[in-house]
Amino acid sequence: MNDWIVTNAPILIIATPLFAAFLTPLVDRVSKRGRDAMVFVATLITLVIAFILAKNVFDNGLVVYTLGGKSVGLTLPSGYHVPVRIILEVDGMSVFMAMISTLTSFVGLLYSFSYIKGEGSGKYYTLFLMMLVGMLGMEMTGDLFNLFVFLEILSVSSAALIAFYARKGKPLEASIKYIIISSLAALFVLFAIGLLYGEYNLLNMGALAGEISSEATFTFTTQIAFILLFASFVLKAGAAPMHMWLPDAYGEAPGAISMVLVAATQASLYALLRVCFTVYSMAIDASTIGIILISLGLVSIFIGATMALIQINMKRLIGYAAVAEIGYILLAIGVGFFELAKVGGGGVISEYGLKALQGGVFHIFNDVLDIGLLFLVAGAVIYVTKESNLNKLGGLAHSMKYSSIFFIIGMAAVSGLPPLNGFASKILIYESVYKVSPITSIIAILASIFMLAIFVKIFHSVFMGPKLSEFATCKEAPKLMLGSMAVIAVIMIFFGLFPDFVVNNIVNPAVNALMNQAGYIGSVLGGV
Amino acid sequence: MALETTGGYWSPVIWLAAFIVAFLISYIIWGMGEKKHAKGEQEKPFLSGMEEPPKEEVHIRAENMYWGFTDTLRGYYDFMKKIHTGIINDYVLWFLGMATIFFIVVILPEVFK
Amino acid sequence: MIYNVPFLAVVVLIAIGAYALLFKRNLIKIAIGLTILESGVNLFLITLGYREGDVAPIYTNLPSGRGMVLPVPQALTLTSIVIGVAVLALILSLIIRIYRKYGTLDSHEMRRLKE
Amino acid sequence: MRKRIGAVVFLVFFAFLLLSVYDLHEFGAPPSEMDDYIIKNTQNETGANNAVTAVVFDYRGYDTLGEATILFTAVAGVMVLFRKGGENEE
Amino acid sequence: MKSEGLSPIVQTIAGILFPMILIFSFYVIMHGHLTPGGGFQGGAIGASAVVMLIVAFGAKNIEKKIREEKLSAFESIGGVVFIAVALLGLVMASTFMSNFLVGDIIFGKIPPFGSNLGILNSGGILPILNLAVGMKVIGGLSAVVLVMALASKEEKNDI
Repeated sequence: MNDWIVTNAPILIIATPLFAAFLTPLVDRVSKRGRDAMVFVATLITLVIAFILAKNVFDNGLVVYTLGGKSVGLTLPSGYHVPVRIILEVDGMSVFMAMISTLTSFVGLLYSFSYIKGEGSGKYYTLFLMMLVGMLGMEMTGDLFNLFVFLEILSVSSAALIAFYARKGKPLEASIKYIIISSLAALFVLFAIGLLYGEYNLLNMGALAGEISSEATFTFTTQIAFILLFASFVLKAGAAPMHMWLPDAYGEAPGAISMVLVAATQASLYALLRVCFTVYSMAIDASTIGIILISLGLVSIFIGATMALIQINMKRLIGYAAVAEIGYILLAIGVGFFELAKVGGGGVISEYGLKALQGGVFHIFNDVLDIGLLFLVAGAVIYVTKESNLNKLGGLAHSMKYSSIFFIIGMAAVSGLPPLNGFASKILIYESVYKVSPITSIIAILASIFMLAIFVKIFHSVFMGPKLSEFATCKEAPKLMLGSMAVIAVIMIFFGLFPDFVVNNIVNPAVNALMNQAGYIGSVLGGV
Repeated sequence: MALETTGGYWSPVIWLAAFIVAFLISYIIWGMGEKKHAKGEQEKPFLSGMEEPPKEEVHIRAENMYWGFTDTLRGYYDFMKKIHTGIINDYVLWFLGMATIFFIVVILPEVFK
Repeated sequence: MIYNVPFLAVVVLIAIGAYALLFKRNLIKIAIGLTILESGVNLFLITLGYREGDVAPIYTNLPSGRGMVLPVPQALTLTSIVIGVAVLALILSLIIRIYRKYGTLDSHEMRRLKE
Repeated sequence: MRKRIGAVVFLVFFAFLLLSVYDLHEFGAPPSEMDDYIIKNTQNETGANNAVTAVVFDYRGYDTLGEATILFTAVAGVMVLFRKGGENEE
Repeated sequence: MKSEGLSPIVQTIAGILFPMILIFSFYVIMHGHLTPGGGFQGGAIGASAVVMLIVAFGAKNIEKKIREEKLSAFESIGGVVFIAVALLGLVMASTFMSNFLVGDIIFGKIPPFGSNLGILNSGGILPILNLAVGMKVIGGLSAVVLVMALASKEEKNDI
């Protein structure tokens, strides 16, 4: 039984929430409590499977799963040289992202139980599970077209959830902007997949990488396809100057969804990394791509931090801060890619290039946790006061003591104050970026200080000051909300106090998986 | 117990120890201060003899918090507000524009090589 | 290559859709543009699988001596069409709700969220 | 101003796309390693005469699951948008 | 009643055509593994039958007969069947989604290689999945159209 679960974990992790999502409307007709229990159990099982899978992958390396094949490991049909069926390929990076997705979804679900009330809650949980399915599907798959399908699942469910409070009007606007932009990006992804298919008659990422990395079959069309994929995923990851949809969407989504959306954005970032590092790797002009990533990161940090300063809507402000955080990740990844390009495919990457990649990948997790916690607190404030305008809020620390403590933790982490997790990843990024370009590093540090100023602004205007008469009756947020915030806060403090443990055990396998293109190809095509 | 970075290492435990030491020192210094503190008149602000307005009115609202900063950078912020139009067509234009820039930067050198 | 005219037609179709997304202000027209773009991509997938002189990949009553076109692009197109329908349904219902809330379909007036 | 930038971007972008498809394989003669296997083995592996259905539900059945999911998601989304009540939420 | 829907002629013909279209849709679904068509195509045909009724009789009247929640539940059942069959592949054979019915009694015949007339009793899990997807598409598309039609009726008193 145990072996069976370990072997089939790559598909069970997707099938469980999917099955629960299909069952939700049926159970919802019978009993609301039963539905809540089922959704909770399904998400919990998914979380557990994610950790089982992670342990398996960290111990035994890359795991493949051939869907519908005669056996799980039979990636190529017997006696044939190209993969035909859809293959799930789970490496260190995939499980790293899967842990992020399942964890945030689990916490977000706990939060939603007390946040979402009234009509439509059944559909809410269906869509919520679909978001989880979309993220996990993107992260587990080894097939490009499959990636597109799950990208669309993620987009559609996110768009529907952003517009959940449709009566307010603004969520509708955010939602339609989000869905148009993301389906446009997804269509260009599909076009690029078509180009690759027409060129190589392959859809599997490992097999494609094998074809692309040989000089003879690398063509002009392949390059165009790369740019289309790159631009689309950068857009979906929310890098400036294509970030405009992101504050809209984050700002108007219901409480927990904002946090899960951060993880969803990181899933697109994962797709970007997969395309850059695994599918194309050194076939394209990697140093140029590295410089593009660095400049995108820099612009994102700058625009995100400065624009956040003038916002007066609380969640929109945090959304701009999220843009800046994405910038840090792109900056670090860009430096890593740039360094990787110097040594080509085979050589050993320089020390600081490796550290930059570690910092970037570690920061993906930290970004979700930090920004997620802030969104949860902001959601609780909105839940209690029904107000998100910073000019009207004030003095809530009198009634919401715990929430304000969680906000301080999140604020300190997101602006990189020691000893929290944000500092651990940011110092890796600063120091390694400094080796490549000192001025970039200094701008990044300054922007981090800027972020502290921004969040002091929120803290001052929401929690500080005298108790206002309009919020006199406000109480502390419900216990379940505080509990879910506490879960995130505890993880953040753990990551902050033991960064070496996290980097060695979770981040390093992910970074190694990113750089190990040959292993990824070999797992599909068999011992290259 | 230490995270290796490019230039050295980062250890939260050492940091915490240093923090506690610094906290203790500052606590001792604080403890050496004036013990007697008269409550009452001393706490009220002196506003040239005017009445002190109620606290609700003194609370600085979010919009005014970094007024000096944003006013100095007004040119930059006006430009930023101008490009953040909120029109969906412009979002599409940014996407296609950036994709075109990527095309030009990455592919044109290859074409003319 | 003159043989690649169908591919060029695909790009033209995509360009028409992108034109609507870029320059049309009416939300319905934007949705139509997205649909045209999607049709272009679907057409692209279908044309990728075409082999000259071959028939549909079905063995039932297959004319003897004829080859088959590639089946995978057809399957991909099917998937992509259904995805398109789903997205379009969502976009149209959003547009209905927006029209009711904002009283306009003009994308230049739908900008309560900016800066 | 906006229109001019838009026109330039539009033209350059689609010039690149045109170049890419121009460079693609000749129309009517695609490479077909993967598909040839499917055409040859559809009948004995899946027992279906229709190769497209075999691809849709067997070889790439997982995609179809995703696609059914997306339809389901969209229906749920439309129903959320038009749900009754919800006047006094948030 | 009079204000909703089209003229009695249209309503009568729609009533006659409705079962025919459903049968045709069922045919397309069940022959998906033999002839062009399949779950999606047949499902779309079936959904169009429901849409025809909605157009002919008006959304309000249809809603009295079938609530959209029922259609949505129908769709859910389709999805559950699909994923259950896929999971059965995991239990009965080796992997998720594997075609474990080939060579079995139900739908298990393997047709002779090359051109043939087609055997309905072939295809393994394909016909079952076709049916599941057909249910999903009929339920889903008609639910969407019904909800949107109802919503556009409500418009006047909601602005």
